[in-house]
Amino acid sequence: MPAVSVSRRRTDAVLRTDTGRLSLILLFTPFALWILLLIVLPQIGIGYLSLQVKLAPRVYEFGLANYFEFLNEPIYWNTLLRTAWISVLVTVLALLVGFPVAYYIAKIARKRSRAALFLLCLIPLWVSDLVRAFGWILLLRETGVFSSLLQGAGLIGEPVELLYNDVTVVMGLVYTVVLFMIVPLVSTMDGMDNALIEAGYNLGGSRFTVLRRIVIPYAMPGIVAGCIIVFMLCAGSYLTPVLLGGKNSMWFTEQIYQQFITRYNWEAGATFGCVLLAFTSLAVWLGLKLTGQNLASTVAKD
Amino acid sequence: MFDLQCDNLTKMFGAFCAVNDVSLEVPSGSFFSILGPSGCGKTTLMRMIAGFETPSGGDIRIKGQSVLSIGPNKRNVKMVFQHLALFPMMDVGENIAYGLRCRGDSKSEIKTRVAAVLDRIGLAGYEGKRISQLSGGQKQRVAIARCMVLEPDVLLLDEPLGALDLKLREHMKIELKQLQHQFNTTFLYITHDQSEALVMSDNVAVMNAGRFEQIGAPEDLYRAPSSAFVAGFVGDSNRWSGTVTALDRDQVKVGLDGGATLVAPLAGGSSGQGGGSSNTGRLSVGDTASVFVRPEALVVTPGLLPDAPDRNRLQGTIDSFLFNGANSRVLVRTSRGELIEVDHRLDGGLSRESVGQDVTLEWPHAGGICFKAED
Amino acid sequence: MFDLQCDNLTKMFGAFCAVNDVSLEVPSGSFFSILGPSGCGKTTLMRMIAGFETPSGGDIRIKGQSVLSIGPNKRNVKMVFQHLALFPMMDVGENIAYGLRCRGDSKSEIKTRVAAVLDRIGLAGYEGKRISQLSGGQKQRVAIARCMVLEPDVLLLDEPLGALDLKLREHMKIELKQLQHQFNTTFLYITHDQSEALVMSDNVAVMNAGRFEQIGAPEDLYRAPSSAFVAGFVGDSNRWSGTVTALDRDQVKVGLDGGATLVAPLAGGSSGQGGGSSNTGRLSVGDTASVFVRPEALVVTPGLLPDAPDRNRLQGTIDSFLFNGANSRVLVRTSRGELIEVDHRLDGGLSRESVGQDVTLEWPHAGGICFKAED
Amino acid sequence: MLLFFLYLAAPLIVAGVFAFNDSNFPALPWNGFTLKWFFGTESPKIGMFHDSRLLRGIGNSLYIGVIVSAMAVAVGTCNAFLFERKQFPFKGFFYILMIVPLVIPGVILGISILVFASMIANGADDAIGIELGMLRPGIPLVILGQFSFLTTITSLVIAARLRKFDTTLEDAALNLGATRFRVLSTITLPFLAPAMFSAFVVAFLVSFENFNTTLMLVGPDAPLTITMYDRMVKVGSTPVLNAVSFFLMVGSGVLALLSVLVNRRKTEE
Amino acid sequence: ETLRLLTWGGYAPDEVIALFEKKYPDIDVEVTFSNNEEMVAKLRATGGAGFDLAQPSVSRIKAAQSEYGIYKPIDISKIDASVIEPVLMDSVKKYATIDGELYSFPHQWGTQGLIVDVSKAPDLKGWTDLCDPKYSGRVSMRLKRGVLLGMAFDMGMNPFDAYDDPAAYQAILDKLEAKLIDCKKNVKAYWTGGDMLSNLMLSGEVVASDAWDSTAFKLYSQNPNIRFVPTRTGALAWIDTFTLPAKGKADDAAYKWINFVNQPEIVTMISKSSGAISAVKGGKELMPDAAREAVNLAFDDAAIANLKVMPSVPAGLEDMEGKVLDRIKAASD
Ligand SMILES: Nc1ncnc2c1ncn2[C@@H]1O[C@H](COP(=O)(O)OP(=O)(O)OP(=O)(O)O)[C@@H](O)[C@H]1O
Ligand SMILES: Nc1ncnc2c1ncn2[C@@H]1O[C@H](COP(=O)(O)OP(=O)(O)OP(=O)(O)O)[C@@H](O)[C@H]1O
Ligand SMILES: [Mg+2]
Ligand SMILES: [Mg+2]
Repeated sequence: MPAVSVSRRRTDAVLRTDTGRLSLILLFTPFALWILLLIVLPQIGIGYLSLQVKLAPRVYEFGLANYFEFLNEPIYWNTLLRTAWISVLVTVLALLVGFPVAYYIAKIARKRSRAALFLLCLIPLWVSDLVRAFGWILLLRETGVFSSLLQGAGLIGEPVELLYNDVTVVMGLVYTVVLFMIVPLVSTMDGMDNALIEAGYNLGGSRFTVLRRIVIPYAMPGIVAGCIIVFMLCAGSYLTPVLLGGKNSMWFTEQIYQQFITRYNWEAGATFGCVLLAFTSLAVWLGLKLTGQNLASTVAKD
Repeated sequence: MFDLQCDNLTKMFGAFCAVNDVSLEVPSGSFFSILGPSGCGKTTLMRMIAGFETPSGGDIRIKGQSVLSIGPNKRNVKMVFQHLALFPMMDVGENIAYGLRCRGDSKSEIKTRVAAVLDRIGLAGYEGKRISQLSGGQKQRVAIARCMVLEPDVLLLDEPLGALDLKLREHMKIELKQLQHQFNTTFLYITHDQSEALVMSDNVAVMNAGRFEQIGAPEDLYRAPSSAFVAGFVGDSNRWSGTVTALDRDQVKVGLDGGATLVAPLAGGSSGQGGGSSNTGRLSVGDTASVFVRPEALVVTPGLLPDAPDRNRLQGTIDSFLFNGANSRVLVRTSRGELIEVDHRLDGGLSRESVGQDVTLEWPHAGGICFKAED
Repeated sequence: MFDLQCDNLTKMFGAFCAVNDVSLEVPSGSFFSILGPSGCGKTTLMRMIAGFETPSGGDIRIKGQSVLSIGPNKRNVKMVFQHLALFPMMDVGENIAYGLRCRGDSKSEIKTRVAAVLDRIGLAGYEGKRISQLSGGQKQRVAIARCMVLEPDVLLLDEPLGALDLKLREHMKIELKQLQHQFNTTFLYITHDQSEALVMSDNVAVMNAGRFEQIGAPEDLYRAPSSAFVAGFVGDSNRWSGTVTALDRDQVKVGLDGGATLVAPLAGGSSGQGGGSSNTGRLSVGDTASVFVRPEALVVTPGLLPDAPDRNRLQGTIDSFLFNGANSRVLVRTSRGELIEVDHRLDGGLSRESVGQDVTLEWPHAGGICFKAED
Repeated sequence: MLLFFLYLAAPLIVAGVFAFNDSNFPALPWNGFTLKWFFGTESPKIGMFHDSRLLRGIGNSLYIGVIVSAMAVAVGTCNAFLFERKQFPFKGFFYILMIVPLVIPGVILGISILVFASMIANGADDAIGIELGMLRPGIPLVILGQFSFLTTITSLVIAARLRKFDTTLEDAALNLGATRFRVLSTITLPFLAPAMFSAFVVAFLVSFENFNTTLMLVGPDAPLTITMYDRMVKVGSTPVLNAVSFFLMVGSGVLALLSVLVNRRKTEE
Repeated sequence: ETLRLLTWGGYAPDEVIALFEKKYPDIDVEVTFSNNEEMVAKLRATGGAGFDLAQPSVSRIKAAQSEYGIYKPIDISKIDASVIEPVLMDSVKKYATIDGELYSFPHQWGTQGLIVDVSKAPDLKGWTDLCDPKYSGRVSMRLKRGVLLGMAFDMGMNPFDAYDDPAAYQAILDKLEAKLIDCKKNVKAYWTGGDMLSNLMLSGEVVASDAWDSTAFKLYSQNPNIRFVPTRTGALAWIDTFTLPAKGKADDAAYKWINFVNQPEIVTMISKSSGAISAVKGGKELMPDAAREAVNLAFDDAAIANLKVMPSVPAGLEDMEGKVLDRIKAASD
């Protein structure tokens, strides 16, 4: 009798873990297919392509020459640095703009209006990058709305060109990415108990102290998540810098696009892609290390 | 000398009056509680005192000085929040040092002060612990220490025990009272748990719907509630409603539906001395009135006894026993179907076997109290 | 006839033993509680009975049949979860009908059954209400109705009152007991609140660290705890530790540090009859032992009385009063600095003015109980 | 705040307003109000509702958006269950892998998929002579490309909701006699429904306006953004583009509003 | 059956498609707009699949075909070649014959030169004039091969001669790089799309730019002051052709399309929307009136004689040019 019950229990246990394993496999398969076929292998693919060196038409050799080429050509890495530097600048600006807005939405606005404000913040998301850039062009060009308004108001005598320079690019980028800063910020700060802030004041903290010692440290995961996303979006953006950029503006993705499309140089394009990926990963990793956060806990927070 | 005074304090949220013309005075070094049901305005009152809300009317004075124009970070009242609001990103030491840093104390001074206060709350050497590593009771103490290290004039506590579990809550009640003795600071304590308020306080204000119903020592509230609300809210009570059939000085005769008649002193009579708004008014014959009687004032006698002139008597049967150690109760079902709770002394003559037995409930006239029914 | 039996049930989580060799028998129609501190394994035990966890050893029988090989959705035990787990996306009627639908009852039958059970819990006509529109107590009742409509052999309740507020909890205690009477179903109730367990149950098992310490009727646990843990956990107790100086049949003499000597009966003697694992063993002279005395067994007499042969006496001064209506306590500080809680009857002779006064605590030898100290 | 919202809205308002400018160029001066850019039938003022190419672009975008969102929600739901409910080795590592697509620049995603697909297609062509048209630039590839990063978004959204799910609800349903499948279909999925819906909406919006990834993968059937880009850069823009923008703004505004309403109703419960 | 056309914006106007579909009800026409580079890139990505008819310039046939094998030979017998202007046909034959097989067929031609608002810059006649400080901040260019070639001719060099000698070509490029970087301060913005150029010119923000003549002719109809200037060294001429992608599936439909668009009335429609001149005999006369006027205004006989037809670009040059262009763009002014 005990033997029977023991063996029955064992089969029961096996059954249970078997169904558990089956469901695990069923759930894991789509994930694995997705990650493997659409992310990992393609990345390896361009990694491989970037190592193909073209010797003559239809003759290739395996090697690092594409990377040397990249290193030897200051334009390329200058473009990369420039892209990185503007991306950082945009990230910082987006944080500066986004933080007060997020704070307002999460902490100051009343419960009722919060959803509406949040929705308003999402306005730019409603239309594509293209339309937004298009709007900026109409707004900022020398004969555009803004310039005309200023003239009409008598503030300036001559039409001014507000388009086609780096400031425009930065502003346009901030515009496109700021809400990706706001969303994680709002969601972390939403989880913050108002009592923490009040306690900060109650114990004698000034506005600044409360902000620096309580609000910011608390919002850190959100800040980091926002910064990562924003930085990546900037570094990977194409339309805004191309459409709003001035005559000096080179953007790394534009460079990649050109290698692929105008120069038919897939090998170089793939190399650039790898470099950009490595570079941005490095930047993100550095950011995480510096702030002591990790990817899973920040980006996936909400 | 009063550490804290509120004069006719009022707070409106739009048309809704959350705190309505409240006045209180808290003597130095005393433990003052505000007791009231959820949503009655306790937190709003406390937030006004701390400076997070601006009163719509009235004045708040700390050590005699009006503080209405002083910002929340400048007032020398510190607050222990309901969920404590310890800063999760700082360790215990930093939490306690926070206020000192804001004040601009020197590093070495902060260090000694933090160590001293931790010692005092029995957590010496805990500076480096993270908040999440503390138990509920320890967090509680850190939250108090964080305020006390700043030597406030008044410490405000907003239901600080609400989040703790039962046994710990019992324990912390006594500990809080002792901490107050130790620091000798004025405590203003908010709770909706009457036993907390009664056990710890020197004075209790019972609040209802934005108003103070009564302010007094715990014993006074319990023995001489000045309103039906206080009688029902503070301590357990059995309650009967009926019609006034006769008035004799402060004694009221109330006729119940079933025909029985109860006699009870009118609240606010010679013994009542609550300072709040007594809404009993004057009773007259024919009014509806409620009689409250505490379970411990009732005596259960086996058998059906006839009415007696010097005491109230009601007949019923024993419905069940609620055994709870020293707090055991007998439930008696009266002939009119009500369930009456009676204190059951362990040494009493009733036992489980008595269920269903006919009994008579009796209590002296003075054992109850009568209020005009609100309508 | 037993509706539920557990035989030597054990549950290991890795190397950690959450439930350790637990046996219990619940007679049909009775109210059985498991009382224990947080984390002692109560929920784990209940989840095994419901079928959500597989026991590591032992057997579970419902109406005499082992159910180990039956899935959780096939066992006829229903469970009321700690936070009720009402389905928020369904209304009251759908919640109650859920189990009936799973069973495949016909539409019309479901309708009548739902209406009937709602009527029984006093919520007739509530079918269409959303869960969020219900009050705490109403949710409670719906959760019970949802199970009862399936006519389970046993209803499991996992701290169902934990989420309610104080006043409501008091009220629901009585209501739950009455619902059990009404449905006449076997209830297995989990709680860490001793007053809930004592008030409602026919039998209580006290659980600690995965084991049952004692099983018995509430009065038995209170009057004759079989272990120091039970004595400390069920009801309030004062506790002294000392060394056994003499043994006389079931009477033990314990010498305290300060020099005083207490006499108390040894637990598990003639009166003790708990079924759990009594860990007192046999005491011998020189062992360390603890004496437990309930606050209501103590009497405070003014003045310093000499030792007496027929009773225990300790000298001290009155430290403070904890006023709490009928549950008021006097704290007496003994010469050795301990704080002793004594029941303070309202009609006793002591008052606030007595603080600081010298008093003597006394209680009959039989008023305490002695356990071998665990080490 | 007001300034900020003005900043947010300005380019959109301008883009919208010029849709009503009676001029061949989307620029000042203002030549008067017209609806021709919506309904016009005569060249050069062909309104968007009569511009077959734009309409086809919208159609393609809708088609791609619906398919891709449905796929992403389906796989996202699986992922949510996988990471919230299951224990398996290297879970942390796989979790990071799941998030990674979010931090790969869209252009690179597009390129890598293009390259990889061409490699396979060329390989298949060379080896066995089968032309795998699916792997050539075109709608299937655009769908795959967008799917690759949208799935991360939907997974995160749905997982967040699943994390809030009280598993005792499932226990309770089981306890009441439901089978596992029934529990899933009557308790868990209804609970997840609002999140799945918002994930769908978000995925749809992002897909609809995606440019970077799509640019690399697009074939003859271009979605709207690419059509508009071509129009702008290669043909020359007319206010018809503003009209489309205006139309999109209204459309996605309505969609966003709808999703908020659905969520609000759900959270109110 | 579907005819998937990979072509330039304006080469397949909707009205023409409608007419074609009316004539051949069983053929659906799908159009993808593109440009030279993208056409090659797309076809490369697909290995020559995905489209049935492409329209790269004749200069983009040889290198792309030898490198990637993306086209298939054209069967000239299926086309009525007699309607084509023989000069153009010969050019195409010259540049697009590989291993004896002809790979493309002429369709439209045009030139690249300068577009000038003559009311504001009446004396701007050559590429190097764009660098005249007089027009500082008032000119634009497209940073592509065209401006390199034009500048080279204007600076007295012949880049076409150096096509087969990378070293010599590099030398030319180095000089061009210096010149264009120096010229950069004059440039308001490098235009990237026809739309951007039109807006710049029409709004008057820019008074001159390099451009395709077709754009200029279109703008002329908006503002008669905006004229095409073939430049003193001669406009660069290009010929857009029809080619069959290697894996195209609807060759018959493609031939039908080619023959269809060479009908005179269709030629006019296409010229109207593209602004370019058809390769059929008398293509200029078939231009819509306004454009014909602009063409006649721009080209006198000398200008036509002075045309520089762009030859096939050898593999590898693209890279060299690309880097120079990148450097110019990256340089600060
Ligand atoms: N900012 C506010 N705006 C509008 N009404 C408010 C606001 N704050 C509080 N109230 C209302 O004022 C009343 C009193 O709230 P308060 O928080 O003071 O109650 P409380 O006594 O502290 O209750 P609890 O015991 O539940 O904490 C409530 O009805 C509440 O809804
Ligand atoms: N799945 C599990 N894996 C590992 N340990 C577990 C698991 N479930 C419970 N435990 C452990 O078993 C012990 C008993 O848990 P259980 O939930 O039964 O306690 P409990 O008595 O119900 O406590 P409470 O009153 O707090 O609900 C705890 O120490 C807990 O940490
Ligand atoms: Mg409150
Ligand atoms: Mg539990």
